[in-house]
Amino acid sequence: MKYSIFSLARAALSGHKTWQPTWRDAAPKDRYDVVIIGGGGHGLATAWFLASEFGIRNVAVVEKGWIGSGNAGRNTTIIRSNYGLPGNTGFYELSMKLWETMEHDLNYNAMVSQRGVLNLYHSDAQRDAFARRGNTMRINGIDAELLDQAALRKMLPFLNFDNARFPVQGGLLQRRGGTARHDAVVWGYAHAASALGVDIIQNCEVTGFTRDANGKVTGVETSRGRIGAGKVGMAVAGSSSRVAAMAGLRLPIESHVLQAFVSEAIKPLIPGVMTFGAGHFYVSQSDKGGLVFGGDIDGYNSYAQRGNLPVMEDVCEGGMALIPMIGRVRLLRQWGGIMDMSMDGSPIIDKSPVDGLYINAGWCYGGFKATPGSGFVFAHLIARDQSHKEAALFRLDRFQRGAMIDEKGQGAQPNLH
Amino acid sequence: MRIICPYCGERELGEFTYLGDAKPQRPAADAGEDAVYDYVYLRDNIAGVMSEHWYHGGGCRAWLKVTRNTLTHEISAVEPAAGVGAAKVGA
Amino acid sequence: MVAGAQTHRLANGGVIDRSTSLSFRFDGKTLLGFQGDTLASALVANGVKLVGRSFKYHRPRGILTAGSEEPNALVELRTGARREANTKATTAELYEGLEAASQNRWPSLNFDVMSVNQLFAPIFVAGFYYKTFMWPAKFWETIYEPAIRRAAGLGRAAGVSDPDHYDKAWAHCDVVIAGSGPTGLAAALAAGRSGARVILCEEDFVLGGRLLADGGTIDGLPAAEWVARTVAELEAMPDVRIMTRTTLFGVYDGGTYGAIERVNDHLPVPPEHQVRQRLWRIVAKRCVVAAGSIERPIVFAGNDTPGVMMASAMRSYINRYAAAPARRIALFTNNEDGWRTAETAIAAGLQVAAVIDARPDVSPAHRSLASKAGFPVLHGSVSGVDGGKNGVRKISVALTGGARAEAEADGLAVSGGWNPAVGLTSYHRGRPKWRDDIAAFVPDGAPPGMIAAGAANGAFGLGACLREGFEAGAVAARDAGRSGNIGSMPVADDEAFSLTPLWHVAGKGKAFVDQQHDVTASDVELAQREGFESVEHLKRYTTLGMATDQGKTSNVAGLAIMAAVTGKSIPETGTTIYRPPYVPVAIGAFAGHHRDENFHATRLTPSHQWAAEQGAVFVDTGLWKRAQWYPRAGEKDWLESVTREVKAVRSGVGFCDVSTLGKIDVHGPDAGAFLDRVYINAFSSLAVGKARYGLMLREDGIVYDDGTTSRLAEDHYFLTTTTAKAGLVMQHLEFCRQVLFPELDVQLTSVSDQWAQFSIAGPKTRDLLKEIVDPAEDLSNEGFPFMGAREVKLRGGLKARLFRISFSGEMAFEISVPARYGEAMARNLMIAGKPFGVTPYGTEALGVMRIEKGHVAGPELNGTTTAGDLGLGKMMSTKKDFIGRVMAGREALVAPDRQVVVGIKPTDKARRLRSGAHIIPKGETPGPGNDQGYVTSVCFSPVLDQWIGLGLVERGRERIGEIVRAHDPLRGEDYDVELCNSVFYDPDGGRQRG
Amino acid sequence: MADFSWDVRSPLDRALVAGRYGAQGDVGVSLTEIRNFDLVQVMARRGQAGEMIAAAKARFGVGAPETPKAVSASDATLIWSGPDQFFVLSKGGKHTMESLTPGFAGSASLSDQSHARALISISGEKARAIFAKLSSIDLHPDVFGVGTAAATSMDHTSVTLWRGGDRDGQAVFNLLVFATFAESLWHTILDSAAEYGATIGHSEDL
Repeated sequence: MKYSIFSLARAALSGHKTWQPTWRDAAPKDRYDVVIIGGGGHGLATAWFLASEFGIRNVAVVEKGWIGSGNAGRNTTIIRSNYGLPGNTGFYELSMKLWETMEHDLNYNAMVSQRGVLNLYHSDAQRDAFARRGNTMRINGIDAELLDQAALRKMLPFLNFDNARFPVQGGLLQRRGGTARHDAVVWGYAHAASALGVDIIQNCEVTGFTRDANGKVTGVETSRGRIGAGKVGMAVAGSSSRVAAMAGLRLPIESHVLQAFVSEAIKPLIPGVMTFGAGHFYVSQSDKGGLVFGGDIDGYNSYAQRGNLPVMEDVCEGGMALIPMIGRVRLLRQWGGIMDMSMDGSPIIDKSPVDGLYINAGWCYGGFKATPGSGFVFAHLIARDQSHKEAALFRLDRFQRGAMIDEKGQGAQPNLH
Repeated sequence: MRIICPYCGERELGEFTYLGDAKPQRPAADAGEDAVYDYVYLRDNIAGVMSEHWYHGGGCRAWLKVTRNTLTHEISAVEPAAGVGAAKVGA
Repeated sequence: MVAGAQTHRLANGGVIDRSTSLSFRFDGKTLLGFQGDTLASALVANGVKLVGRSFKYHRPRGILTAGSEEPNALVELRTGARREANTKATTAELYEGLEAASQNRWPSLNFDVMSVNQLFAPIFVAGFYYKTFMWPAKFWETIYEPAIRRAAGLGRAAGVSDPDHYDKAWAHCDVVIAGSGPTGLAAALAAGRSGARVILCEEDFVLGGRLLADGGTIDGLPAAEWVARTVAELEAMPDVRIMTRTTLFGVYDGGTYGAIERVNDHLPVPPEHQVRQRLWRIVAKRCVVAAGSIERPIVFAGNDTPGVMMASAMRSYINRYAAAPARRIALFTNNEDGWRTAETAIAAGLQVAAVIDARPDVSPAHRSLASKAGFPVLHGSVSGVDGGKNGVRKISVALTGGARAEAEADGLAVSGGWNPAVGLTSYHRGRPKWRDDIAAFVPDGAPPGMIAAGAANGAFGLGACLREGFEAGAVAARDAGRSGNIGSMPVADDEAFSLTPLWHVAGKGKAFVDQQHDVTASDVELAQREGFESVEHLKRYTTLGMATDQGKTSNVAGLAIMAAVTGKSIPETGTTIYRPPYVPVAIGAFAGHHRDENFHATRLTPSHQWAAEQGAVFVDTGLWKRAQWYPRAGEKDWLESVTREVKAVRSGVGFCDVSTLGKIDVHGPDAGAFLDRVYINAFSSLAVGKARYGLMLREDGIVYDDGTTSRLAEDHYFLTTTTAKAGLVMQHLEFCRQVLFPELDVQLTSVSDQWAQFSIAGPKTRDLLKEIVDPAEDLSNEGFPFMGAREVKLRGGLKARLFRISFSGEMAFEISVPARYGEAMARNLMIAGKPFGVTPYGTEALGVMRIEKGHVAGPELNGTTTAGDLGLGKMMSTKKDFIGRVMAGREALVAPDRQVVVGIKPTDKARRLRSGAHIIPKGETPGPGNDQGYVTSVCFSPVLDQWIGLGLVERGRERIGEIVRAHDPLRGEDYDVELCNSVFYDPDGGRQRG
Repeated sequence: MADFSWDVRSPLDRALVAGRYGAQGDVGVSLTEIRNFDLVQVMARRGQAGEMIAAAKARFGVGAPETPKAVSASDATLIWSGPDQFFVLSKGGKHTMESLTPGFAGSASLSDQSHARALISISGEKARAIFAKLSSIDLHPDVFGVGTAAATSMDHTSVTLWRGGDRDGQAVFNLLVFATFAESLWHTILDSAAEYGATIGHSEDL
């Protein structure tokens, strides 16, 4: 049933008894043209693009738990394309454009809200770095504005301008940035992919790969049996190294915990997304009213999916330093997701050295905003066996060649990216 | 998290800095580019017990080898890096 | 209502101080309560039923509970800058002058326009917004979303800076105990007696937990007396600490527990020098969770009507606060425990309208109670509630067997059984396990060192709680290594506990599962219909359990209903992941002292005070405050000041405090060999008494840091780092020393704070130095050549270190004196330099001169550049191994088209160059294909009388003289610039050698 | 020729205001800055830990601390500062770089830290309550007895803390903090002490 206010009204007459499942809960078939491992946003988007753009509909998405149970369901919902380096800039803008049409493409309201993303600066050096980045954006056709303190005082009078250890001096604003309802993105892709015939198989954990005599991947072993595949794509943030290891691969990736927090719901207080430039804190306010915020990763390898107290304190210190009016707002809930941190802070979308296995990994904490773009270019790679031009630099061998895409300039130290 | 520094005793996480997997060894000068690439970039990224380098920079400044489970954060052993005890070599 | 009437205050009883009457305001109305009341109990005592409006439908809501699990009675507490949204009236202590307002309503609680939402309820079902608001696309941000946002949210935050202070503290103990009910007190007794260091945390302001409401007999004493005796015994133990108003909210690795102490929330304003709240990090070897259990509602139509209240909460209001939630009470229970409310009501002289019991049988004792008190026992379920914002009027009952009955009552007590408070035990992703006998989840997979006991562990009888608590306390203390005599265990009888699970009474009308988020039983059914069967999907689709109460009263009912519609069992359906904190905690408390100017520490240079007296403008550089420039009267802007400073240096002499550089003593016989491995260039060959510029790479071949290192003795080097990387380089060098090269005999010590270091620069530097350095010291070019470094004596005998190094390109020295002489040094440099017009200069002038000289700094050492990019590739030794050597040779890092450092100047000399402008070939349209680099550093060069800069430009060094575009769309600028040699000033270096 | 005076200035010169601070009434804590001390870091060379300890014994009559302890000699305190290294804290030029170097030649590397630190002594009934806000380590008397030392952090800044001899029946905690952080940390200490009431002073005596 097409979703609209009219279908809602019609369903209301019958007490909403007429709604069908948002997606079909499929059982595995013997074989698919493509099996995508990972029922998160990236995996489901990949399946949808394979079906809708590349005409490959005999596709399964296998998910070890419930769809969206990984980072798609535990992030801070920010979308933006304010990157500064070749490789990233074009890709994230491709993704941003797909966000802008997603809801109509999927017939699902993912609450894409372009309320702006503002990166604050507190020193001349930071301003210069933002100027460089903002100009890169503009040269790539992406909106960016450099605001000074006077403009910010008008726009966000509640920031700590005058009593701060590191006073806000200005910011880089991308008005088209914003937030989207993370779970709805997952459900929307599942809804639309399922409608095109994609099998979404939950509670189906991949335990190994089947390979032919030449070593080519021919399918996956799962907790629900063997599933044959022409090609296998993995989009398993938080488990990339573990799944790759099943194919004998070691990746330039470490897994780290990133925490996120939400406050109690309050009436509208903070207009868009903003990031503190002198500490680890970024924040937006959800439609429901909670302040959704986060900061730095916990800093050590972890698969524990829970955060530590010092980082929670660090984030709140940043919050109070920037926006001292949130002192009495209460932190309601804390959670942790596992970030697959790559060695240069940028993702890997490439064929793996194992024939038939395609890798989509290393998104660090930037995976959510990439969801539609990642799905599109990964589907392109799988369908055409060739990188999409906007993902051409996300190659696995770039570390061997010395062609890193290191926005932060931290080198092979993932916990610093 | 709290780490029992072999010199200082049990201390709070905030006194330590993390580096990462302690297993990779810096290749010899003539090992070649592939060996160094492997050392610098590739990780086992273990889900389970892992040996790691931590620096007690907020304390005695010793580099430590910490054996820690990345699934539970349980720490089972902490020992000093080789050079910390160098003053006692032969002693 | 007459102020102070307290129409619903009982004549006797209660743990309240009737001699201290407190006046407070709710929605502008002045009311009275007593010391010992919560806001909720005072509202109950005043007969207030309507307290708030619900999240989505704006339905009238009252008070459901008497604790921190409250979903409905949320208020804006206090006013002005101290206004706090969503405060639970059930935990807010009453104080004189308290002001509270209901929230999420307009214009008033009684008449809320937004309650029109109830008319749209047929459409506003779970997830409705995912299916609509998509057309037209641009309406989302402009129309739909703003409307939704305005309607959503609950209370209003203050909107201005929080005026109160917070701090954070650490505590250490053997055993920390969460909860001071019978279980917690018994645990504290056993642990304390065995000699353990104990911290007992109680979120309430009175100790005793459920004993405060339910009483009982322990060791033959009335509960209150036993509590008093026990507390006295605990208080006499020096290592037992009792913390009231303190909630243990989280458990973290290594036995660290988070707790929030509401130090002064019970006062109108914190007393002077005191904090509002304190965040505790409690390090404990063991933890006993004695957090009790939470009574759960039964979902039935109209269950959100003000006046419907948890049965145990009614007992709390009646027994603890002597406040009657209703005068004629009906009770709906599915278990034995609920009956206590009927007993309590009768004992308090209130009427019982009826008891509706879902179980097939009722005990003979209760049957006789009913007949004695003259109320009916109705076997069945509540199917509806008549009433509204003014409270309950009538209860409809569906009797077992199909008949219907009614009961007139102004209050309905509900007991659906008890859920152990499994939060703390589940925060390390342990999943609680289901127990059929009590139809509840109990802790399982608790974090290491944590034991749940008593009601928190599913033991609901008083005797059992004491037993489990005492045992847990003893075990915890023993595990922590304490073995003193624990004495005798407190004893009480166990009450029988029987329950027939009942989650949802099907019927007409909205039946709420999550009252705060307005999630109904039919929303749960709809979620299932649409495939959101996983409990996590259910939670996310309906928002069940995501409100400020974190589903404490709703989660289990929600998943039980889901289990029923899917045909699975409750344990198969499972729970969602439990997330800390156990109660919401103010963000300010997590920040503590670290806000405003105290956000981060501040580092001051040794001459800071002197510079401040000179009127210096300071700039934040990392944690440092550095003098940026020294304005003089009449100068119109910073540029004029900086230009003057630069000119003064270039023509005379100036000095600058450069103490912020990292400084490291490198000692030992292998110090030279060590430096050879960490720098790309050789240091073992450096002569004693000489300095050399060194460049360090990361292991990935990218430049890490640079600085000048001097050899002061055969086995002693003095290494300097950039200001930004000082700590990191020390850490890196220690790693090299301790981990990579343990065979080397080398010792490292940071001496950054030991030395005050000044750069003295300009053609008259030597003249100045001669004034201050002992005349016996030879400062001539021969006696102290360029890159010389040695100790010298100053006039008066003080020893200093002198380095002939130059960042400015002028004849220059850096001089170091022990830091406590730093301020005297600055003053003395002013005195010594007076005849030569000495000028103190700041970081801006320093930066101008380094750009004029083409020296790279932070903007060029940006973590992606190679030695070759910086024009320093030739420094890389080919004769030795060093950190980063191999990776630096990768193809893309030595590619000919890399962006490399080059000088840049606008062709129009009047044009201002700005950092961050991009370099585009002339005549081309800017695009990703021709974005060839950017301007990294700029300054106005007084020497060249124009703006100049450095940039990273593709093949830059091959393109000297080429005119390109500086493209700066952010600032609306686009102009021609010339690529030029990066050394703008004195390219052959004659001045610094002179 | 100009006249130069080489007055020393403590890093707490500006921040320290002698007298009462915070809550009036009982004095919860005394904060005393000790000025103008000599502090030398001694680090054993490779394989020379034993020699270094022997050299310390020869010089001070007590062995260098091998665990986190502070050891009192007649005119100096030896404070553990890390594995195989310690500080020599003294007054009046008795143990300076110059005078210590010959005794440790070959066994240890010496580095002058006299000006790199500020020294603050904290005592009084509420001293532990204040440290609870500053320090993550356990200062319970059973755990942190007289002579115990710790290399630790306060406010994300490295410090050396040790417990000296009791004064008036109260524990005395000595704190070496980095000079350039001293003023900032001092304010943090004052904030922590305000609710208990402090008396503030400085002294030239260890």
